[in-house]
Amino acid sequence: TYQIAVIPKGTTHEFWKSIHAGAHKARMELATQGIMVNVIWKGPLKEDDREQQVQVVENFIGRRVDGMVLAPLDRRALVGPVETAARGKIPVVIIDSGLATDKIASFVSTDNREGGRIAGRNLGKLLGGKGNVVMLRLQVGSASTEEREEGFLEVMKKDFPGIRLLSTDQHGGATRDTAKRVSENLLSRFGREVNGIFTCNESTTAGMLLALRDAGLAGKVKLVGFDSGETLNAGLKSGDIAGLVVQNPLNMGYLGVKTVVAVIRGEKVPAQIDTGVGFVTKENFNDPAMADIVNPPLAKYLK
Amino acid sequence: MSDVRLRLTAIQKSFGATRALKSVSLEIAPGEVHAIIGENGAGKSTLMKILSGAYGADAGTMNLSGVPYLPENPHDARLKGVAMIYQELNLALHLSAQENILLGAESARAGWIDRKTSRERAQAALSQLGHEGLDLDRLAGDFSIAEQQIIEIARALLISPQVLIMDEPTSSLTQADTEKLFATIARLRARGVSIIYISHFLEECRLIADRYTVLKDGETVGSGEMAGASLDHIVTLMTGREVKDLYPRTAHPMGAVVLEVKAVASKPRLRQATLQLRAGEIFGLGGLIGAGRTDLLRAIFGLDDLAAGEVCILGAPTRAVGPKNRWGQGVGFLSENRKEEGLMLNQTITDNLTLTKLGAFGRMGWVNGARQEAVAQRWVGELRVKCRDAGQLIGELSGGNQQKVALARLLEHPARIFLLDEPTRGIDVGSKAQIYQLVSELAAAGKAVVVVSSYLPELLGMCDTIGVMCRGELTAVRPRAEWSETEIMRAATGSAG
Amino acid sequence: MKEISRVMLAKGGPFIGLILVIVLFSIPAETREFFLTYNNFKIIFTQTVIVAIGALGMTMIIVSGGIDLSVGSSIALTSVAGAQLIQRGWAPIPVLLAMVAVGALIGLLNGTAIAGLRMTPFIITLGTLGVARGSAKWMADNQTVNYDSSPINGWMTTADPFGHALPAGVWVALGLAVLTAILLRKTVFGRHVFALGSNEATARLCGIATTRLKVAIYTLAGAFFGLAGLFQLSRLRQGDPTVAVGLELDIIASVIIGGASLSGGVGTILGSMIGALIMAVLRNGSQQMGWPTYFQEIIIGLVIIVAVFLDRLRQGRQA
Amino acid sequence: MKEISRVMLAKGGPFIGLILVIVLFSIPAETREFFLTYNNFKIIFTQTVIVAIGALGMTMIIVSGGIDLSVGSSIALTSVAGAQLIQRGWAPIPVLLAMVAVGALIGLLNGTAIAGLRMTPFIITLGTLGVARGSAKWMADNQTVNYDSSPINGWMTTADPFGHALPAGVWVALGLAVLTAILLRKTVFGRHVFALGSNEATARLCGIATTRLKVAIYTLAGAFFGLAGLFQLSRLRQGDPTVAVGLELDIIASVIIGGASLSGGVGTILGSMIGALIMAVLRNGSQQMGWPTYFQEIIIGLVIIVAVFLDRLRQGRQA
Ligand SMILES: Nc1ncnc2c1ncn2[C@@H]1O[C@H](COP(=O)(O)OP(=O)(O)OP(=O)(O)O)[C@@H](O)[C@H]1O
Ligand SMILES: Nc1ncnc2c1ncn2[C@@H]1O[C@H](COP(=O)(O)OP(=O)(O)OP(=O)(O)O)[C@@H](O)[C@H]1O
Ligand SMILES: [Mg+2]
Ligand SMILES: [Mg+2]
Repeated sequence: TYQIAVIPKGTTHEFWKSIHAGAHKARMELATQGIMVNVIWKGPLKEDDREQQVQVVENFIGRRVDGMVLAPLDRRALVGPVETAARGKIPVVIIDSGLATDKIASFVSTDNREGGRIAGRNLGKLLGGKGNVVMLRLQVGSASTEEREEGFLEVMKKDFPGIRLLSTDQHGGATRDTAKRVSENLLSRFGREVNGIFTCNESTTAGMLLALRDAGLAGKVKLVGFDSGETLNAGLKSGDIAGLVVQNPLNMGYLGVKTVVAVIRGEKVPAQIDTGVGFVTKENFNDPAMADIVNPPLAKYLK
Repeated sequence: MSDVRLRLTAIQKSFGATRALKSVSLEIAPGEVHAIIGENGAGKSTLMKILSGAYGADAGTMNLSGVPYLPENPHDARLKGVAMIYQELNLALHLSAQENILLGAESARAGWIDRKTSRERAQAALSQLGHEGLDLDRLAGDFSIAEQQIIEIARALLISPQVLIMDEPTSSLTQADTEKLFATIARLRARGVSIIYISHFLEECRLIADRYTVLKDGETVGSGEMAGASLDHIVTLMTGREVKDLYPRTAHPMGAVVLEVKAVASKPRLRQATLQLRAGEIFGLGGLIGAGRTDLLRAIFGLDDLAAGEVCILGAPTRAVGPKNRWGQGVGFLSENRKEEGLMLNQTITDNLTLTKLGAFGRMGWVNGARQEAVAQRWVGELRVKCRDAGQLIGELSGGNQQKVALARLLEHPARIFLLDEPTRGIDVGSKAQIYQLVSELAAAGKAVVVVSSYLPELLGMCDTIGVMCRGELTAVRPRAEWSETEIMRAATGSAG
Repeated sequence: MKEISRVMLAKGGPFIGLILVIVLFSIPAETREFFLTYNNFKIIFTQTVIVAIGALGMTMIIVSGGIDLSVGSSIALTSVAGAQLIQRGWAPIPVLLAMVAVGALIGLLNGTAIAGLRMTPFIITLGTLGVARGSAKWMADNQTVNYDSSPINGWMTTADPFGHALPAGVWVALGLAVLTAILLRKTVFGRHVFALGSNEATARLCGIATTRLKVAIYTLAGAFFGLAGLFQLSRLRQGDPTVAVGLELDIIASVIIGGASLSGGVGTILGSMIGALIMAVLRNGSQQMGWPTYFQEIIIGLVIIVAVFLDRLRQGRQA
Repeated sequence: MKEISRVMLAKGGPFIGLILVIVLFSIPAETREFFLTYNNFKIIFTQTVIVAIGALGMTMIIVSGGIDLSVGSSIALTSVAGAQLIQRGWAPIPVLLAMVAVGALIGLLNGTAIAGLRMTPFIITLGTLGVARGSAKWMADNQTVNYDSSPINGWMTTADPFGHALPAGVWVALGLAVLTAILLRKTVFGRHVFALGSNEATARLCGIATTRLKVAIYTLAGAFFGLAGLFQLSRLRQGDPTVAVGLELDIIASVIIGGASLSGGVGTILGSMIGALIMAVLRNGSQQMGWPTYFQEIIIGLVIIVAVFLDRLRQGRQA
């Protein structure tokens, strides 16, 4: 049996539940091929604390797991333990968010920059190429969201000169609570002039959605978010969210585990694996192609 | 005197409005044991704290071995050869005996403690006291009060002082320890150390002192050779004052027994006490500091657990103890320590004055502020409490006025039995008479009062019955007519009979 | 007159502070038009509700000479419990009562340990901080607890965001503040709380059952923390076991800025409410100004120290 | 003999606790083979370094009767400062010295405010907590401070993760623990720290310059916190202004579990180190067992309460 540790950035977002499900999907599939895998799921104690995630990785090194699948909280802070693991011949597959080292087995993720670009293109189109836009960032150091933010800004600046960026430098923080407070204060300041908003992950999107609703701006301001989840899907259906850039977290967890097992078994794997992104709106929400992404069959894999 | 080790001239000291020392002069020779005698609050401790550098004097000069002596702090005084044993125990209870003895004067090389030398020095200091057996490694907090006192004395001896001040060193020592201490004093005297010895046990003073000085209200009222002096003379010097018109009395017939204390004992100092209190009786308790009078009142009031004996209120032994129940049973208590156990310094006069009966100022848990205020105002007027109004914070009042408020709280409470511990401490002469009047009126209204006082004229002036406590025991209970100041003093110092 | 000047000294500090902070943010023309509006203050009030309700309980505790570090965790735990009850189909009022009861239960445990075992509040509540937070995550299975919808969701927001109505939560906080102020000022219980904090030995001597009183204080305060958890739930529309980490420090700071003393016996509800508002205004204003978050932290830290220093001067004057 | 039994009483509790915790995790056969290995303990030791060095300073402060809530923020601030100095090309040793100096400076400010203005340590350091955290974010411009590479990065890790060498940080922590224990036990300074915490009035009457002593204690402790910041930097290979939030509570808990009393005068370095180890072992072990994180939080919370309860029993016996 291979002991595979899967380490998310946190455990409370729905996004991570899908990854967890994907990891188990891989486990089940491998079992049918006679490869036994034990998935150990463990997030950091404090969700936005780099040091805590470092400790989790280290403890898995101590436990001598056979391989790790890691979504690093920070592109640099996790370099130390990951390189230590590499020196200890424990392969680490990075998922979701980049890490500034080449000592990794593979990088399985959404093309985040492209995701940001998709968000930008769609928001630009929704606004007809003019208006005022606010972008809410997540937190400092998170590689995946920073790439989305950059991709979004790139498109905005290049393709939509008629759009004015009101605020792009506020961070929503790691929880829905902090994101909501920051959103409220932003809307209090810019609520009268803003036409479109981009938020870069689940918690910032949820926080902004709540703030928009409380401010009576839901539906009037075009909100393009990132990721899906119960709250966000409901917002999409009710028209409060104009569109969501969705990743395929289930696939990410699935490919993460598959890849690391392949590495352990001495197979060659690509250095980078793209899990794909899409854009959902109210219209295409019920397309069968989207079903697996916006409504992942979590129950099927998580017991 | 030709040879003078220490000379104090016209020392003055005030704390705010209190003039603790008005003008005190003192001369002590090498190898002399000098007793300082005086009532509580006469200024003895203040004088000694000035000598030991804990306080600075407001005026006056000090000379040590012919050179001006002006200690900046206790450390400086120790360097200059003046060591003091404070009246209140001063130990770091979490440190060992050895560490306490050496505190502030550690044997060290470049900051490193020299264990061997330290041990030797601590051991040497203890040997001088005849206590070489004391376990140096035990924590100070594990020792009895008497042993702790030994540790303090050892700390003072450590620096081989020229002048050694002892502020009531024997108040908590056993007879045997006291004798050992006296032997040490004799040895030190032989070595030329000057010793200032403060004690309320006059027999002790007579036993070991060469000379004495009597302080009264911050002034030197007499001094001389111990050998020729009679105790009566000294006691008269200490206490003598006119009492007659100060103690107005209202006739108050005595009724049934309301409080019975049967062979009660409690920690730390109360060894045994028995008394009966009748309605309409004012019962006085005399004695020296540490005699256990406070402990007795606390035991009656249920603040401390009884180690033995029984307290009966209105004829029935009381199961429910604790202050809350006592107030409910109609017993009220005034603590001698108003700062720590009597007043809330950051609350108003009104709040302090009404704390025990808040529920009475309204219904169902509500407090009617106006009525509360009115009651407080009435007492402020009656007792002439000097303040802006009843809304002023207690901490802003002078000590005497604070005491008046604490007393007023008790007088306002509808109690049957009043336990007053040093009720007039710090109160000026004019107001005292008024308080005696109030207490007397309480008795006339059929209430029973127990008064603890260290102020003899007060006891003699206001009480119907007086009991004197000595080292934890209530020894003599007699009607007032059978007591005199000298008698009480004798009983209190254990020299009666 | 003297009474007034005393009140000014005791409460004037925080009040002047609040005015100062508001004026500060109203000066720059570009933010004034957004900052100094009824609607923005509506947001500020709404953001203050949770800290304010927490500060009501904390004021009682601090006035009584204690402290409670477990508030943030209690809020998280009750919000999770509430979300799960909603999932099971409970109606709003039963949910409210249950959450208040859960908060009170945590307070009861704290109070019993502190009074009964005579342990320092700091350490007991430091322990409870971990236990309650862990239990919240346990109950929630380490995830947020989501539910379809509940009328509770509407208690921290209004139907018309530009209307003049304030959310229910603001009114509740306001009403409770008045009630608690009356409780502390006008009832035997309240006066005993002050007596306990001012001088515990005196309180005991004067016939106050200090052990029972302490248990009552922590329990009542716990009930307030449970209610704060309810409004946290209402704001997020989900039970989040990771919410309100470190909120206890904000709440304690509000109470201290409001003029209470950690050594007990001093403190007012009005002051604490102003303290909570000062912090919310600082946060909101600096965001409007586009100031970075670190500015807020530095300023709040300095405000705490300065507030307490003034407090010490005031106390020094008394002695 | 008595000395030994005294030591057992004072330190036996935590030590037995540590053994218990280790045994607990060694029982299940499936984890024993991972848990009870030299390599796993190497990791546990490395993870303990930061809390342990913080606990050295905190022990001194708590023994002296104080408290410091600003440790986490100090660590963040010094780690940012250090990262910026590395960016500017400073060599490791000057960076180390500068970081220790920055920590000592924060301690000096705390100590001066506490001793000079005679304000309670709790509130002063609550203020510093905010100010230092905000300043760290300010200095770092609200981002992590990254640098190419520095030998410092290697101080908390070893070349071969399964080799027998321990990282430099562990040796430093161990060495400092011995030195601090000697400082507290064998020098006049240490003796005075205990005296101050045990009875401040006595300390003053015995000629100890208490004001100066307090400033010295907080400054020295600050230097330790600066060093802890260095190792934090080394671990994350970046200056992170958001690191170590709430770490002060972990550190205080270690010291308390190690037998120190918040009322001062009691505490040992050995105990505090064991306290820090207990918490690290609990974290590591429960992860090895596959227990969820909330379990750790609950257990650590309970351990704090129980440890202090035992401590109170012990003190009760003495009185
Ligand atoms: N720190 C202080 N602040 C204010 N007043 C003080 C202070 N210390 C002493 N006093 C006052 O100074 C006077 C003299 O006190 P002191 O302690 O010197 O008396 P004493 O002669 O030592 O009495 P005792 O026999 O009780 O020890 C008293 O009225 C006392 O209330
Ligand atoms: N040796 C001692 N160690 C510590 N405290 C002492 C000692 N002797 C006396 N005291 C203090 O003096 C106070 C009075 O003691 P106690 O109650 O036994 O005697 P008392 O007769 O009531 O004295 P007082 O004249 O002060 O009323 C106590 O509160 C106690 O704290
Ligand atoms: Mg005296
Ligand atoms: Mg007494």
